[in-house]
Amino acid sequence: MIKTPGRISGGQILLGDTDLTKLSEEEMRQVRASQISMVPQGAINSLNPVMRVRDQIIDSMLDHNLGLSKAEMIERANAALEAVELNLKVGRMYPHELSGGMKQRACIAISIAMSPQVIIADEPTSALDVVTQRQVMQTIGRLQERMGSAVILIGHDMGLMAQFVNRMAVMYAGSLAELGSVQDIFTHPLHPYTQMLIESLPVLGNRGVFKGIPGITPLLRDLPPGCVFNTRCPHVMDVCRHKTPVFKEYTPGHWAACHLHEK
Amino acid sequence: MSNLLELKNVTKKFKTGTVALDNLSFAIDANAPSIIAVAGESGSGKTTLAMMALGFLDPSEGTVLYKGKVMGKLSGAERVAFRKEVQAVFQDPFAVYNPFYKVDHIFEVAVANFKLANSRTEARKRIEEALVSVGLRPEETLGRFPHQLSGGQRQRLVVARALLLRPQLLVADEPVSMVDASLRATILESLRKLKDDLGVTILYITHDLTTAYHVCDHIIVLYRGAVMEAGDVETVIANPQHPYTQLLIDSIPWPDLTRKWGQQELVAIDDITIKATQKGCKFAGRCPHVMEKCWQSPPPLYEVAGRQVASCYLYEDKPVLPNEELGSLFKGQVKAPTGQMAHG
Amino acid sequence: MTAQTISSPALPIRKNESSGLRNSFRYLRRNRQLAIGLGILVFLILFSGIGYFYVDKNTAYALGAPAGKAPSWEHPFGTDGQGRELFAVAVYGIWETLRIGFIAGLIGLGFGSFLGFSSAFFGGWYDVIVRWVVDVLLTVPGLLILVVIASTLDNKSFTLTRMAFIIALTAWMGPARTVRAQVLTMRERPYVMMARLNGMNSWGIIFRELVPNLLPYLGASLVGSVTGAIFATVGLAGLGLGPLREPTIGVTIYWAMGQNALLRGMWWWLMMPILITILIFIMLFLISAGLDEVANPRVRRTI
Amino acid sequence: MSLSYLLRRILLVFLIIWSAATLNFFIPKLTPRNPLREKLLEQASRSGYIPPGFNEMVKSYEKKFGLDQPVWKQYLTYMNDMAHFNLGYSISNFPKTVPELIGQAIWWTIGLLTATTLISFFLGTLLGALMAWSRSSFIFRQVVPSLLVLGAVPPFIVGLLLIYLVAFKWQLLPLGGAYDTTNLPTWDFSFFLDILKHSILPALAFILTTAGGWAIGMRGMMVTVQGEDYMTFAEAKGLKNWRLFYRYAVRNALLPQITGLAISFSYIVGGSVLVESVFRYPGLGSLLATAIRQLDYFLIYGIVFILIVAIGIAMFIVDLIYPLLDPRIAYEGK
Repeated sequence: MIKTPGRISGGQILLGDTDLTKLSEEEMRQVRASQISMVPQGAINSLNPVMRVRDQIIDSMLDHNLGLSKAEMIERANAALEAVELNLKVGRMYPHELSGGMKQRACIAISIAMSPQVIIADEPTSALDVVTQRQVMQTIGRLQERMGSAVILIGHDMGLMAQFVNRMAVMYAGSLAELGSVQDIFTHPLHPYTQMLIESLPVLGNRGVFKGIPGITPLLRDLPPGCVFNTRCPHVMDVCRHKTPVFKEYTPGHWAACHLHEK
Repeated sequence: MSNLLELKNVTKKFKTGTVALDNLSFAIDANAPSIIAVAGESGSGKTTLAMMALGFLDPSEGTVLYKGKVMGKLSGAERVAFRKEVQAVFQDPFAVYNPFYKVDHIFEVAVANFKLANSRTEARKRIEEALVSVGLRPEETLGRFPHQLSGGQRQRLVVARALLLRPQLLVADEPVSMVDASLRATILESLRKLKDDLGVTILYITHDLTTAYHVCDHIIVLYRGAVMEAGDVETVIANPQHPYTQLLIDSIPWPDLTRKWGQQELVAIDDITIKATQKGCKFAGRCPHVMEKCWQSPPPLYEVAGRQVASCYLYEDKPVLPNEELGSLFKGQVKAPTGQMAHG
Repeated sequence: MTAQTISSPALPIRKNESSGLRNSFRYLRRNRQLAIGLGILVFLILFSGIGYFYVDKNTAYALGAPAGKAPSWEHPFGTDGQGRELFAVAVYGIWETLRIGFIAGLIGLGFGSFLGFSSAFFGGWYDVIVRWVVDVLLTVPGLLILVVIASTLDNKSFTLTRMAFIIALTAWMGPARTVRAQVLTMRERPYVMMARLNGMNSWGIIFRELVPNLLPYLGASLVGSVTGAIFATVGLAGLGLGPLREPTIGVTIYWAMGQNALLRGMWWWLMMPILITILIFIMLFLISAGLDEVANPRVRRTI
Repeated sequence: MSLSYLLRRILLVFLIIWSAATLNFFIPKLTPRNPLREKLLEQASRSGYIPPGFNEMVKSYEKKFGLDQPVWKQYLTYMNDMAHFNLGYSISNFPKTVPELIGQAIWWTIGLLTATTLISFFLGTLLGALMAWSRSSFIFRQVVPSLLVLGAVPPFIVGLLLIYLVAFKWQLLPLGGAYDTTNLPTWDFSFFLDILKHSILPALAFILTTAGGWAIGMRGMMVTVQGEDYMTFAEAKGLKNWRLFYRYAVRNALLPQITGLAISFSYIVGGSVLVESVFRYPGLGSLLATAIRQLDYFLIYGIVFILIVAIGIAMFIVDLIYPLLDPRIAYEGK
């Protein structure tokens, strides 16, 4: 869903064997929610204020030739509500009657109603309190196991990543910096950006130590040549300023793009 | 006993019926500068507390005292003194600037109204000094409009303004929650310098226990307008006694693979059922240890350890600290944070 | 190690914040509606302003010129059935129409924004009463109130200036409502809290913090009340109320209709006031749409 | 629907009607003389004869506005009359009463206004929605918007222009009136067609000028709504275009339009008075214009009063419908 004037200028997005960039708008629409679904960021405003929650689950099924009867769809919507631990009563309510955590769970119910293969959760809990955040994330985690789907969690909160994900990718200024299992990333970070990111996190113990990353993120339309992180990197070398590092696998499953490790 | 600011049995009800603060008492002694965290989730009343300390809200019941005098009955000169001595840093570092003026406006008005300088050059000099000590270059920031500066710069300007005014109490309402993570350290460091160098007591209002843990000396944990637990920040965070604080700390997503979420099972909250008029302990509905008496009347503050109190009947055998003496916890020698804030 | 050493590079800033005038021109190039609207306004003012010195006012009254002449070199807009030089009527009519509009609009805006400011800022019972009065009066068509007032008054003692004051009676509710709503949202802004922390009092906050930010809204409100006032003058005259002897646009329409201009083949008699009215209202519309864009950049592109 | 909402609305209607009546009572009193009595006598002397029962009429007015009574008593009597729609006699059409005359004219006005307001509202709203919808065709996004300028012009001016072009120059439609006066009104289909033909131009004048306002309002709301999170999420749900447009965007953008409808009655009625008088359409507007020309005061006050009452009632109806469309209002105060 790239809005104009943005467009995908190259590359492929593969879901199984299908290249999503080659699909027509109508085919892509069929893919959305049934195969790839989204858990939105601002759950507070992500539900249509003038529709009941259950109708908002059903209408997306209506538009995806599922061949279900009305009753079966209601059945499925109720199942989705149960899956996110919401009372079935909530299905007949309007969004303004729900609390923040309930709205987020309602959104999750919408996204999982058609058992998609991939669930993209874009900072799904950034507006929620920690306890509610934990409940919501644990709900997503349980559903993921039950349906066997993949969850892509997008976020800036490394704590949430450490608690929730199996594999993670670190991005900086539009490029991949590092990719690996969460153990790899937290115990042996390869990229200096990842290292600094982890060091800047407040942990329990070591009270009062609190580091930042000096400098500011470059503007995406004005990226530095070479490695995009070279303006802030403490280990910057000459090569970093003119040559873009290759994204390579260093140990099995652990990738990074950094000249430091290129021998 | 000279309390700069004191809240006595303060209750705040809003027209909508929500009770933002329920019979809260505590005092801030300006002679023992410290950073006190007021921590809580949304709806805990922490922002109401901040607004009340700043004199922007009146309590529905109870009194707020400034230097021993009731807030509403200050004389003109006392009012001016209060305005100067109790200052704030807000959450949104953009909205505090009037878009019509350059950022200098917030300094100039303060200088003019509180007569901080005798001449324009002296004023300019003092403003520039304040900017430099929060790590800003005056020539890069003054004379600009707020939208021409980054969020970090804007927030540091607000801190610089506090520095210029040398208040006795600074209310910092979520000062870093809208600032880029990489700049948080700088701002928190400036706050700590305010306390250490100028002796400013800081009320650090936050929902984020991790930053509270790193910058504060003391902490008050609020839940739906009532104190759940309070004490030295180190003790409370490392060894929480109240079930609510335990739940909160257990739910923090620590970036630590060895410390996984959810040691404690969650009691599902059906948010609709919690009523504002509930008697007894506010947390009873979600508490895994809830007892019959928890529903009857709110528990007093039990001294569960040295410099740590919890409002919970689980500690009934411990001595009770009278509500209004909550402020006494925050006086005297404080164990300073061990580490140092640093920049990578 | 310490905070002093870091200072993030400043964001790029356009050099040479040039004079306000040049900035305004640059802005007008982007805001075309405002530019065209203001252009028409300047044209109308110049037209009647210059005409004021060169056109004999007497020819704008009945029997001041030969009756029923079609437009020609000698009578650019023709003359009407009662011997008015329509070019002179246009010159004085535009002037009077704009004058009435601005007098009534300014009075309405002044009184309305005073009410809006005070009720939003001080609240309480005062606010409740102001809000109800405004709500009720906004529901009652201003034109009907004016009809009742104007029909009670004696036509002979009616001057155009008095008409402007009467119209101002119905021009303040709109500004009162918009200003109140704006002040209510602005009052809660953190920069107002900041001003209070800086020791500013309520009036200081109103005039130094709020009013400057309200200027675009006040501008748009003024255009709104001027539009309403001009609508009211033209409408009242069209119904035959007010000083019917004066050469105004509305009065000309009244006579053209009453004297069956069309059936008598004098189409120019009716067309002149109609086209001028359309021009005036389009001008006001463009200015208001342009100002709207200044006030709410979010809802850009009004035309 | 919450009771307090309903009560507030009812109170508003009563305040509107009460202020309309009070206005009619006090404005004539603002002049130091007793203009009513003077005008009555002037009317009588102008027509040269005193119609039978005229003295009785004068007396009834003297009773109503009797100067011997204290003002508050006069006011109470007057209010009592108004509450019973006892609006007095028309001076120029004596012995017809004001309610009789209004009764003949009001149906023309209601018919014309209801039809045109509804058409204009739906047409304008639809156009505005299409103009703002990012997937609309070129025509809606580029061409139609330039027609909005028409909304700036007062309806009666456009009416005059239409009269000149369509009725006078091209002679396509009648110049004015509600039906062909050469035919006696008989209630059959051709008469109905005749009425329709006569109402096209006044309706058009009205629709052309008011639809633009609805379109501008709707477009603004649609732009706002399309930026909302729920639109992005709805798109991610893979909904069909028409469902996104209708159930999500339009449905939410429509709510402020409905509020606008309630507020706009004042403008609609104010505008219609002039349109009717331009087209000599036999509704309340033309009646008012005639009354003004003949200085028929009680008729003027009566018409103004009835129009304001009608506006209050129409607003109330819209306010009653509104909570059905917006669940957030319906549950307020529950």
